[in-house]
Amino acid sequence: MEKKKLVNDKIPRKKKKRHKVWNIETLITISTFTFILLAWFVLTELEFVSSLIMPSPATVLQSFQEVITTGYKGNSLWVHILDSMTRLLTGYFLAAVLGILLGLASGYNRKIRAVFDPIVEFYQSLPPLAYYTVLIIWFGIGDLSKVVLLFLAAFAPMFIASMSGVKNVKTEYIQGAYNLGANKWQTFFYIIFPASLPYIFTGLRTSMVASYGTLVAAEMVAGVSGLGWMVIDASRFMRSDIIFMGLIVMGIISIILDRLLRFAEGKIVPWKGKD
Amino acid sequence: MEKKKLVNDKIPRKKKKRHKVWNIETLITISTFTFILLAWFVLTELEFVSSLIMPSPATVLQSFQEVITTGYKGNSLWVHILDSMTRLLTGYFLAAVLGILLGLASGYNRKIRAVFDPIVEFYQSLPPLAYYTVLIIWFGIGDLSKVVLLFLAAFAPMFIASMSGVKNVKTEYIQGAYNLGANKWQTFFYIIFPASLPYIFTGLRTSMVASYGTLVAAEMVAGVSGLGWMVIDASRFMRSDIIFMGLIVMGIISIILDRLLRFAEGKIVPWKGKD
Amino acid sequence: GNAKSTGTAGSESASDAESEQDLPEVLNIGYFEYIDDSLIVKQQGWLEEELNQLGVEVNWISFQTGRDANNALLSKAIDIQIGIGDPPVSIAVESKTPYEIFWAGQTVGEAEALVTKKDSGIDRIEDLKGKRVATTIASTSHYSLLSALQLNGLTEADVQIVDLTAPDILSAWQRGDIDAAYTWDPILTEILKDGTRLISSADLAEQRHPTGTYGVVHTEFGEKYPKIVELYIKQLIRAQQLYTENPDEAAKLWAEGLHISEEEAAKQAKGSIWLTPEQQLSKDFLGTSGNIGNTAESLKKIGDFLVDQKSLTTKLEVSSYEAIINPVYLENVVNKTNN
Amino acid sequence: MVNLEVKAKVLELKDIQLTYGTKGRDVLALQNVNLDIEEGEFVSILGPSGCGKSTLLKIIAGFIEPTDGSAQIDGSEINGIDWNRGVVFQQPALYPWLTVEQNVHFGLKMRKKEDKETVRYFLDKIGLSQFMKSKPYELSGGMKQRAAIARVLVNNPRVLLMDEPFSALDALTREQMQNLLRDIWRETKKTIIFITHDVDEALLLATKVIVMSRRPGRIVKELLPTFTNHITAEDNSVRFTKEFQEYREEILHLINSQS
Amino acid sequence: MVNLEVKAKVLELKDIQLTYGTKGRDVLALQNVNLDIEEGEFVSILGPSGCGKSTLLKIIAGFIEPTDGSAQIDGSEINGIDWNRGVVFQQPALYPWLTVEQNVHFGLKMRKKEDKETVRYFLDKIGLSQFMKSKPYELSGGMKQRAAIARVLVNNPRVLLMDEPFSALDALTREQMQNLLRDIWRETKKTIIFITHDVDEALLLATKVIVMSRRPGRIVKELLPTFTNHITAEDNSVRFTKEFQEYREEILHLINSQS
Ligand SMILES: Nc1ncnc2c1ncn2[C@@H]1O[C@H](COP(=O)(O)OP(=O)(O)OP(=O)(O)O)[C@@H](O)[C@H]1O
Ligand SMILES: Nc1ncnc2c1ncn2[C@@H]1O[C@H](COP(=O)(O)OP(=O)(O)OP(=O)(O)O)[C@@H](O)[C@H]1O
Ligand SMILES: [Mg+2]
Ligand SMILES: [Mg+2]
Repeated sequence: MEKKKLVNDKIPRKKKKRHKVWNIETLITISTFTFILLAWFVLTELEFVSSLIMPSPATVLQSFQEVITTGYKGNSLWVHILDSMTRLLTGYFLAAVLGILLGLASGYNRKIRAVFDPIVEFYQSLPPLAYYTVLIIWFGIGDLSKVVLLFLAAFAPMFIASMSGVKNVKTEYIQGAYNLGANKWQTFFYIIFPASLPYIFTGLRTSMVASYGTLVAAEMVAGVSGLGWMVIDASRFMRSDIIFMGLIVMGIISIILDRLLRFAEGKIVPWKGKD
Repeated sequence: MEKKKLVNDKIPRKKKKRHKVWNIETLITISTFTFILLAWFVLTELEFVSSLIMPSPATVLQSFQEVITTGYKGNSLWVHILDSMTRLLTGYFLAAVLGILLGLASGYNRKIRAVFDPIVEFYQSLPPLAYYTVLIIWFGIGDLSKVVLLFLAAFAPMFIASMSGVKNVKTEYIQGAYNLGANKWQTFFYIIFPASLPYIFTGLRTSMVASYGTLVAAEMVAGVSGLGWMVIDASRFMRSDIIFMGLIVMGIISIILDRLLRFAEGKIVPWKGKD
Repeated sequence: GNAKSTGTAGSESASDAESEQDLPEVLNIGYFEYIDDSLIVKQQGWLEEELNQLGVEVNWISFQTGRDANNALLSKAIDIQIGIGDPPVSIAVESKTPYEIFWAGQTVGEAEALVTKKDSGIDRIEDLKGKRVATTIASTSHYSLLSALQLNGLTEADVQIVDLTAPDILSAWQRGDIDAAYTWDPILTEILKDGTRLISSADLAEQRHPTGTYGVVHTEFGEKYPKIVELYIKQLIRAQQLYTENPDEAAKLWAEGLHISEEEAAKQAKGSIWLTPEQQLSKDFLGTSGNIGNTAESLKKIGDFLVDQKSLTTKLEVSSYEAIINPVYLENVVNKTNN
Repeated sequence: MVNLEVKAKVLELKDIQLTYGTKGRDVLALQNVNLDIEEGEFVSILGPSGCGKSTLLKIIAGFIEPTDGSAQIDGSEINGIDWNRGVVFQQPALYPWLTVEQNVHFGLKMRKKEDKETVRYFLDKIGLSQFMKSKPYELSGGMKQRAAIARVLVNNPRVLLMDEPFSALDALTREQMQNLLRDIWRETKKTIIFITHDVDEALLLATKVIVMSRRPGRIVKELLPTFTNHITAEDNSVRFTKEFQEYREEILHLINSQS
Repeated sequence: MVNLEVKAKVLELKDIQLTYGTKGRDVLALQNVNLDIEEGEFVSILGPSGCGKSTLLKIIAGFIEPTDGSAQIDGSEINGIDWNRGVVFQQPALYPWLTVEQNVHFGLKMRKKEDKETVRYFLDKIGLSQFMKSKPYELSGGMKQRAAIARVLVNNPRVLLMDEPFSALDALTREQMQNLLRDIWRETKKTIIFITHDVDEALLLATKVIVMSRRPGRIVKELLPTFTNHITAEDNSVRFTKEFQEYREEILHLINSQS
């Protein structure tokens, strides 16, 4: 069996077998999480750590129920989620579109790169927390400055990934396109863009991470709603149960978003590893 | 000339020409920054914006000189830079090594992926600011928790990029390796790893961004030195000149780090776009 | 706020009659989530009651730090901020942020204190030499800590000051990373469970190092809409009255607003000293429009402190601090009610 | 404009030299290559592996510039890539995100000359009608090669540059492809430059056969066979003539003496 | 163990069927393929483009499992990839991060049989000594193919599986390669399975020629020529014998009648 297993991932197999293999992996994942939960349970129940430092699963579950039914500080959990998602996805979406376009353009054309790459290189290095103050002074304390922050966090990874994508496009693909009569723009849209898709999807995923990671920072200032705000607010009142609950909700949402991206990737880039 | 320009990036040209082209790009980059500086100068000098919102280049230059000669709050600028870099690079380096190894392993082996991918997916979504509190509880207020935070920020993008790298390795490369007698591990080290290098480098770059972006958050807690701390401290006292100075220093350092990574990429992955 | 320009634009020194026609569409008020008069006003919806009649919307925005409030005022995102401590105000004076103090409702009492671990062997402030003391930089506690050290013959350099937010102070405390902390409720109550109080802000106030919180208004807004400011002051006075007359009712409101228990709220409320309008207008605090009181002095003291610390660059004259104290609004309210 | 030749000279290579420079080690791939090609010629290039045939084709296609010498098309220096010099690569580089049909349609679409009819026609001719909707990675080696040929043929460029286009095809398919190409050439009077390793193929198709020397590649012989004019789909008996065999022997000898 | 045949049966394919399934459209690539190969046989597979030759080779190599039927090596089911069944791919997949020498050395290194001597020997035999330090993307098409062949030969596997290995080579180089392969086969008595489109090549090398039908691929004929035994580097005159021509005609006829 040994040798056969080795190549599982890369070689077409019979449907039946594949399905079974998938089940084993699901089992492993489930076991992993069960183990983590159990460790958590044991650590807190046996009071190895104080409940302030780490609340027990039971407490967290309880505050979960509470927040679901009565909400947190005037807003239901769904409102918090919705508010966060609106901000996040607005910033992320804009960053994705702009990051992909400018990244591809910069990968493709040296002159465009000469303008944007150093700027992105420069600003990407500026920690969001450091320039958030400046953003607030410029854009106020409303949703605008939050969205701008999330946008900026998501933009740089998207830009870098798209640019790398272009640089890794096979020379033959580009030569071939020109040779078949495609002009600059057509080559860009019909060849460079699809050929860069594997990189773009990697970018979309890391960029989601970057943007999501800034959510708390964004909602920290002058917030009244949002998951990030909820977690920060809870931390001020030492409600570690709410913190943990918030983190778990954020984790689950992020897994869903990531799965959606990966699903899209599978649909859109079926030739992965085959060119 | 038109058509020839189109393919500049992808086709070997005579050395002389290349060199000249490079100069044009450098010129563009220089112009871009000159333009930004000029805009900044004009905006602040003509008092379109108050000096509080945006300090003038002169003020910033002045505080720069000041901080270089007398330091900031007891430490010279070099100490701040050194402290930040030590923290950053320790976390980053560990994250790079572990992220690459686990990412590659997870891309390669479904079972390993089943364990780590969901965990990474889950934790990556947790904004550093949200779980930093927890890290402080676990690792204290010293450098350890800071390094752990920087590590965690850098790890996820590295992991994702390496995993994508493996998934994009040509099937033929892997089949070929087994076929020549490589075992599981050898295929991993001699084939999967080098073939994933273009992705790994993209990961190294985005991961540097992510880690750098967390520097301020990391140094916000119990800080007495570091660039991030300097910026945060200045922001509390509304010293926008120091904030801007700090941001510029951080930007320059990040450009240097990024250039080093790109230089390494050029040396290590010369076959980019050629396989 | 956006001006609703009805008729001619109001002149700089608008009389009551004129300003009635000239009102903003929205009033943005920044506040901190802790126990004070303003929270009663918010919970009761008094301001909304008054202003909605006039067609003005009220928008409450909570901040975590004085820095954020300062920035918000600077970007004109808020018109009024309530409960901001002296260090941020001193910083704003230095950086010429255009706002004025119109209210000095509370001074910090037992709500902030310096606490050491019970069995750390530290009994007196002098013992702190070489120890790790946590506080939140640029807060009232920070200033109080420095004052306490100075009063006991120590300087900042004699101790290791660790900059932590309140929740992080608790974590560091529990891990034993710090030997002492100067902080506020609710963390203060928490660490007092296994700690001893060395000195509190009430003690320091007695030794002429008071700290307090203020209501400030963006200068432009105050000049344009003095009536709104006065209206707000009236509600704050009403809240003070509610607290003195019916502390249980007030505790209930705070408990609701902060999601804590009523007992907790009642206890924490006792940590601050409330100042009546008359006290505020006295020599010890804001003073009167002709004769600015000691608040200017204590703000200068803090400002100078921060300069010594190299946090700020230049020591300013008292006059600069006097310039941002504007008791006129409060005087107008007091005079009107007295008449 | 100065010289008054009547017959249109499509391509003129003068003293072409090409050096690949990689990390200190320079490889001289082409040296002193001189070549004139007239409108409507069917040129076949033969030569030992690694002698610079593909490199020469890439210069004509405008993919690379010669290090020295001049390459002119219609009297003016070759200047980048142009669809009128359509290239079939040695290793088919089809786009994996497009179906076979879309790959073949690509050129027309780019030039805003959408024409599915023509695409279908050529797909049928190369025997891939059934695999129209397949992705390139679902094709066999020979099928990929045929799709790559169709992609360029559909585009109807003035000059066809083909780098070993039939090397992965079986005898029958190969003959069919040869006939297809010859018919297209006859009908449209295209100029075709065709690299092959099969001497018979070169003689059966070309009106000019060029034999190159071992690296650094130079042109050692130009021959002008006429067999292609006498061949029809039904009758290729010329290949059994003595003349054909003589040509064959000569070329084989030329190539084999390169070692 | 039940049957007591004396001659070692290396490979036994029984009723092999293979269907590629992609998005609803199933492609039946192989149907009812039965084939026995004995130790030391040199098997050549011929058949029209897209008929399933590469697919069959991949099954033998263990890259894919048949959808139905059984593929046995030495009496036990083929189970994944093994270096003892060394494959030369139809499209050379050299590792671009390794030099030519490192590529060729790869197998030995992996099997902890480092032996630069052998590597040099084969590099010399295939004529790439000069390009030892080059990267694969600096090679011409034919040079890549030769490097890919050397990579597998150096590894000295028991069974050699070659998918059109000589298709990009010029006549002379091709003949040299054929001689090299025949010599190796004679000396080491390897079992070789060799896909080609060149009927002459098949007859000049193989002891068993298999002709496959158009897709879905089935085996339509097995022939057992012996010409390879009479050929030396100096003398390949057997190809001009009548018998050779008859074989040739028969096979060509078989392939051509597949349309
Ligand atoms: N990965 C795949 N997915 C779907 N179909 C495939 C795949 N690989 C091959 N096929 C189909 O299987 C059939 C046989 O392909 P195979 O590569 O075995 O042909 P072949 O005989 O090697 O042809 P050639 O001589 O052109 O290389 C073809 O019709 C092809 O379209
Ligand atoms: N990108 C490159 N970098 C460096 N050297 C190269 C490059 N491409 C080709 N060469 C070298 O140039 C020479 C000619 O290569 P070319 O591809 O033109 O040969 P060819 O005649 O097409 O051979 P084949 O028949 O094997 O395809 C070879 O020696 C090769 O090693
Ligand atoms: Mg070639
Ligand atoms: Mg094949």
